[in-house]
Amino acid sequence: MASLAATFGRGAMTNGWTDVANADVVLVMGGNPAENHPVGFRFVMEAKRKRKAKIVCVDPRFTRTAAVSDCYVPIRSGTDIAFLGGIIHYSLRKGLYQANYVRQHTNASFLINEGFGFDNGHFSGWDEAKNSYDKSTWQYELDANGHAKLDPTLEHPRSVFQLMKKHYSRYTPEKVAEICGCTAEEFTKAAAIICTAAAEDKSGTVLYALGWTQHSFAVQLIHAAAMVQLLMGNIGMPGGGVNAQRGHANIQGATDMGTWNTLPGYLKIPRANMASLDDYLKANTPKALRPNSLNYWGNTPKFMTSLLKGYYGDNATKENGFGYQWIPKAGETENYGWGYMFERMLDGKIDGLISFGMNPVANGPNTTKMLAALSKLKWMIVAENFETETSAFWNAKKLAEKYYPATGEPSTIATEVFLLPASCFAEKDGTFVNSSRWLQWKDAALDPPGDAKRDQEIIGQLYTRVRKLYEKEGGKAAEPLMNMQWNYATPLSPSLIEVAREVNGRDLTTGKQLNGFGELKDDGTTLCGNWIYSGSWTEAGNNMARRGQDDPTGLGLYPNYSWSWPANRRILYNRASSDVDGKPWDETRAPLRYRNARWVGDTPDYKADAKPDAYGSFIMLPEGVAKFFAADLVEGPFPEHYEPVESPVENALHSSVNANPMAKIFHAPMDKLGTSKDFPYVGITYRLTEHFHYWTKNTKGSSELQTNFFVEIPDGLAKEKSIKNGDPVRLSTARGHVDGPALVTKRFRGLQVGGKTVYQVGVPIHWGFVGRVKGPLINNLTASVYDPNSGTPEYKGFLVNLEKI
Amino acid sequence: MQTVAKLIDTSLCIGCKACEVACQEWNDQEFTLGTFGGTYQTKPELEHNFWNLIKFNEYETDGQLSWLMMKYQCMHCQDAGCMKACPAPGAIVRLDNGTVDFNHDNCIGCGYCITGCPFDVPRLSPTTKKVYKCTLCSDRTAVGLEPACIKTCPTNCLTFGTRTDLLRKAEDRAVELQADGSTHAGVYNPQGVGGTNVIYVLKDASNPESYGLPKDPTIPWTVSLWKGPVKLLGSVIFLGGILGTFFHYIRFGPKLEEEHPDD
Amino acid sequence: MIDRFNIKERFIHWMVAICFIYAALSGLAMWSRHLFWIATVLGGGETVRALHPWGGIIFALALGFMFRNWASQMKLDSDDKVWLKMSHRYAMNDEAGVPPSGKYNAGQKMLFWMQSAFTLLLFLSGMILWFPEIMPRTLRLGAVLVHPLAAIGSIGGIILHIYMSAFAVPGSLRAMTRGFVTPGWAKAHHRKWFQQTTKIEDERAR
Amino acid sequence: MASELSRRGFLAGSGTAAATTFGFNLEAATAVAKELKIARTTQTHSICPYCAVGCSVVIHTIGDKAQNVKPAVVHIEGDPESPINRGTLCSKGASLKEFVNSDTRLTRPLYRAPGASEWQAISWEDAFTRMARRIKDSRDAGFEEKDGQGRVVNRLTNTAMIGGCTDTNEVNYLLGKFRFGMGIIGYENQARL
Repeated sequence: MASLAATFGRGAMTNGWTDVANADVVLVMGGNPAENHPVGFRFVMEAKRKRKAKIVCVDPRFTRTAAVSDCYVPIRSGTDIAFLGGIIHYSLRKGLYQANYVRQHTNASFLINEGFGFDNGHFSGWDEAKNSYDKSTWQYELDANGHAKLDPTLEHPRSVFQLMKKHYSRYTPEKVAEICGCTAEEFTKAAAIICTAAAEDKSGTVLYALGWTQHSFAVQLIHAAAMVQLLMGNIGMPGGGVNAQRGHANIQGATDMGTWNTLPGYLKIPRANMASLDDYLKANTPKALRPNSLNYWGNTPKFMTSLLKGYYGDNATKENGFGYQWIPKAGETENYGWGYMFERMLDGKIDGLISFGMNPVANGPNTTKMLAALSKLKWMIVAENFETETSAFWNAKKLAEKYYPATGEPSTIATEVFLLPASCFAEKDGTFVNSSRWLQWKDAALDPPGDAKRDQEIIGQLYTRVRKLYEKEGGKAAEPLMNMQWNYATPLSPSLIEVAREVNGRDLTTGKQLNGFGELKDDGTTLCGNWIYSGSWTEAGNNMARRGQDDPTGLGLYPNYSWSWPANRRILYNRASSDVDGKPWDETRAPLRYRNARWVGDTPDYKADAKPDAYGSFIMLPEGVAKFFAADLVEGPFPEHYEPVESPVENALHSSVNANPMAKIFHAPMDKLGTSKDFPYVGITYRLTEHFHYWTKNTKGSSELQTNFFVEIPDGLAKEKSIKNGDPVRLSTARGHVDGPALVTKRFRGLQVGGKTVYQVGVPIHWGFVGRVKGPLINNLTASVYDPNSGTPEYKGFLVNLEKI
Repeated sequence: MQTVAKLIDTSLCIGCKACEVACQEWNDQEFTLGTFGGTYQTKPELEHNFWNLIKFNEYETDGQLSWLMMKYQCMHCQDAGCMKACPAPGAIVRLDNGTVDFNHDNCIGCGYCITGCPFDVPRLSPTTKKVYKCTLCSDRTAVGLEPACIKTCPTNCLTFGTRTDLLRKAEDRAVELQADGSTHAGVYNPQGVGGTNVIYVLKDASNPESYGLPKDPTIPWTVSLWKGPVKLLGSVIFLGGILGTFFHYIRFGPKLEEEHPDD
Repeated sequence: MIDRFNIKERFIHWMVAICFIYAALSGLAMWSRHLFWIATVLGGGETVRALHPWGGIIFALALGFMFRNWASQMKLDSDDKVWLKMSHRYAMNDEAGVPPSGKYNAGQKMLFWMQSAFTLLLFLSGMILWFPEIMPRTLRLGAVLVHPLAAIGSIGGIILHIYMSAFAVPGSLRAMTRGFVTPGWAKAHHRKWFQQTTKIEDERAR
Repeated sequence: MASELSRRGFLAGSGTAAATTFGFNLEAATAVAKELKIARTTQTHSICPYCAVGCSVVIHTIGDKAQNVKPAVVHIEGDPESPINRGTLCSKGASLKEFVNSDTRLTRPLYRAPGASEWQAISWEDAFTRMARRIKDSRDAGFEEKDGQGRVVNRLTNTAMIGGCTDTNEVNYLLGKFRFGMGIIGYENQARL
């Protein structure tokens, strides 16, 4: 999501499930929606059925999605940037891009500072000693007002457009074939279909998921897709966009509410150098880079102040910086992300872990490391529906010794564990935010079973009790704890309705619910728990529970069904669906029309009454336009093909810089990396349609559909190794191994890469050492190697060996 | 009441197995654990407590790999082999809407329907000793709900409606697929069983076997013979035997000892 | 009085007869919906379905014993062949020229062989039909024809058998119930056997 | 629905296929009167907790909450009013009932003492008391009001929090308040993975 935020301004699916039905071309890559989002995939099938949309599926495996696609191209895991770079090259060389869109709605015309370049694997500014980039050459050339200079003709050699053309000139179809392992013909066939969306009245969508995010260059990869979509003029268009298919019911909402480095609404976590609220706002409120940039993040002071009022209520005053000092601050360069968290845990720097429904032993990379890290904890609190591998980590020796020979006996593990029975979805009310950013309210159908409690009660009890201890005994730094507003009617179990109203925000002078974030103020007179959700629960009531069936645009936007952030906008960047004069690119498919000096249709991603040419169309970016060139990303402003950290071949573009130079690789004793000598095959992990993550191994239905773990093997490799369907095999990496029956298939093809056949072997996730059905945890295999921007581990494309056992 | 039907457009099946589970859930089937069969298919074949199976076939023609997925269940034949074979009155019934349904109060568990079915659908339960198969969710259709499998199908691969409508829709879809390049696309509504209330659209109708469907299914001729001429023959022989001997007695009477004078 | 059937023969015969009647009735119940009322009389469809194969098995086993006991006596001799040619005369109680029979006349012998053959077919096809889930489909498809055809033949034969023994030839039934016949009966219907037995008895008497 | 219900009683066999030997049809009209299992349920709208498509589901519960009756889920199926799923569900969603009703659900707090090799049952009261104590002890021991350079940071780095991806926004908001009240920075969810 870091990538989409950098490119377009918001880190979320641009369009939405229902909108996919408007597509003419569907590129499915880095995802397998037919299996993992079958109901979302219905809109792909609708596009295919009703619009004759062409589906292109690019995947290492011939998946169920591939089975219904019009064009399937197999590629080696982790070569997606090469493929997409090839599409960029193909489109530019053949002139198959939407020229007006590119000129009007992107930074293609922006000029970049002198000295920017790319040479043999590194962008300019590389400091080998520090292993980092000096980004000064990556910046826009600015005029006296601090605005970026442009060349609307796109001819200037330092224009983004020309730099892009140059950068991707190396990505010829032959090069793509050499890197990816497909044939040049397969590539060009796919490229030709994808580029049909360059026509102004055609749109194409990109659907991706963890097949893209789980790489050491994931953010760059998604940026590459965004570039393709900008070239095709597909952003802001119905049936267009770059659509992240998120994998958990409220992963979007949980992220909207903040992770280690963000506060609710994607406000950044304060850093230690930002001593006061003013310092913080100065550092985090961007300045417009063009005179016509709406630069909506310029409103950061309103968002932040209102959030602080939500947190600290009456304790937040203008005088005390609205309680800013109580918010914890990270060091300027510190990272508390997943990989770092477990590294610090392993180092014994963490006493306690509180987990609400998360299972790091199963889903963190290198299970052996996860187990070792958890056993360094003094205490752990786990709230769950079922016993998980994490809550039972201390028993791994007994439950799965063959996979974890080094793990200790329970008697040697001093961690105190509280396993709390929590409620499941049916027993809770509240909101889930789906991938389309729709906030959907649900009601509780029944009470939790036995003594299980609702999560809000567990949190309420813990918070209140810790506070009571401080009241009674005193203790360190009681202020942040005591000043946090917890004044709910029932503080031991806050009503989620009350919380939802607080999240929407209210005017503190009138006491009325806010209608939207446009009403937020930076003087402490408004309160709002998450500015992007403002408008979800207004004086009109709970908009998230709306069930209106009308669809006035006919584009599947359903404006009165539930509520979508931001401002009930269904298609992000929808202003870009028309040209600079407000004429829709496609009259039959306009989400927005400028009529009688107002924009009508979807909620405009623009000032509602502004003239078409008043502002740039990407209001969340200081540029006011979308970015081909994104200097925010750490490894370069343009995506470049790097091999996975564990790769069977040399980088065919620059063998001296094989992998992403900025990839974060951890080096704890169990963090070993393998070479292709010992581990000659490429391993990938994936979900199956029959199961959901590590949960459904507890349910009867899914366990029946797919009871057994298996190792999916190309028939060519199986023949070489004389492995037959069902034979027990072992898949191993430098970190660990998994055992299971072989599933020999034609759907995995040996790929010709650099003159040799590279075989890929796949394992489904879903199993573990507790549950109704059991099997190995596939993260025994994976490495502590992370994307430097997003901090996501490289679960796709690692080196494995395969043996018959 | 019009005959209702189920249309399965295999070109839209993504093998998600939602229909399998929806069937299990609605019919309160016990869930069992499977053994590894070396494919993505849930079970090798239908079971007495598993009435809806997606068959997965990896099929290669001219180096082009297809992964064919197809839902398999009772076809609700217009001329149903199971009904023909069934000896127990009221055990297999045809509802007003054309559904072939089993009434387990009347089923005696003889298993003749298994033999009568050209699609190998009915299955005998080892515990209840009765035969089970898809009911087209007769309890749901009776109150205006779609069958569970159809309601849950995400991709519109499955649709429900009157047989007349769906046949037309199927023909249209086949024409559409032909236009899109699947020259052998067609409708599977085998006439050997009088047509089926489960209608398929196949991308290659010339080769239904590649999906796991019989090419020209009919009620087996032995079953037809058994339930037709053989029955007639039997009736003639039994009635003839009884009447014949009776009239023989009347005409000729018993063989008396005295009719055989001593030598 | 002349002994015709000893107790063992009578026992086996009635085992065969009872099982046959049960199997036939229960079979008829499952053969036609018009006869399903028989199932109701016999305890319901499921009972009939469950017991029919067992009835059939006991019938077949008993018939096996019967076959072992009687097969040697059932060979057709030259008189029998003539008898068969003249059987229409026998049927019309006009037995002039019909050769005398031994213990069994040719009709009885034919019945014996026919019933044995039908029983074998019924047994084999029945076993196939009993396990529809296990047996290969092609076998089952054959069995659904063989079983009813054999049953039709068999029941047809038995109708004749019952008529002959209970109605057409008075005194026969007693042979199978009490075991003996009158000399007159024996002489009238099985003269060769009568002559043999009287000769043996004469010899014994001497 | 009432009229349709009554009509069910008259559904009958047409019997066209039964041209029997005797030339008439004995495939008698047979009533099929299977009770619709969701005929008397309470319906609640909810959202599937699995992937992020956001399918709406209808949860059918039975039981009127009389003093000895706890409502139980008898069926879950797709909500036709949702423009996203229009009543459809995938295989996981279609078996949600099995998730809610699973006999392996946790129903009471469990505690694992340091070094122990078994779980032991513990009361909520006991669990809350002990957990609050652990949290406070760790906080008192590890809270940094200032960093090495003397800058106010007010943070707690020896305690970490994870999760929330299947919790509602509101619970996540409360977790955020909890987190910042404690001063916790290390806070991650599934989006990272």
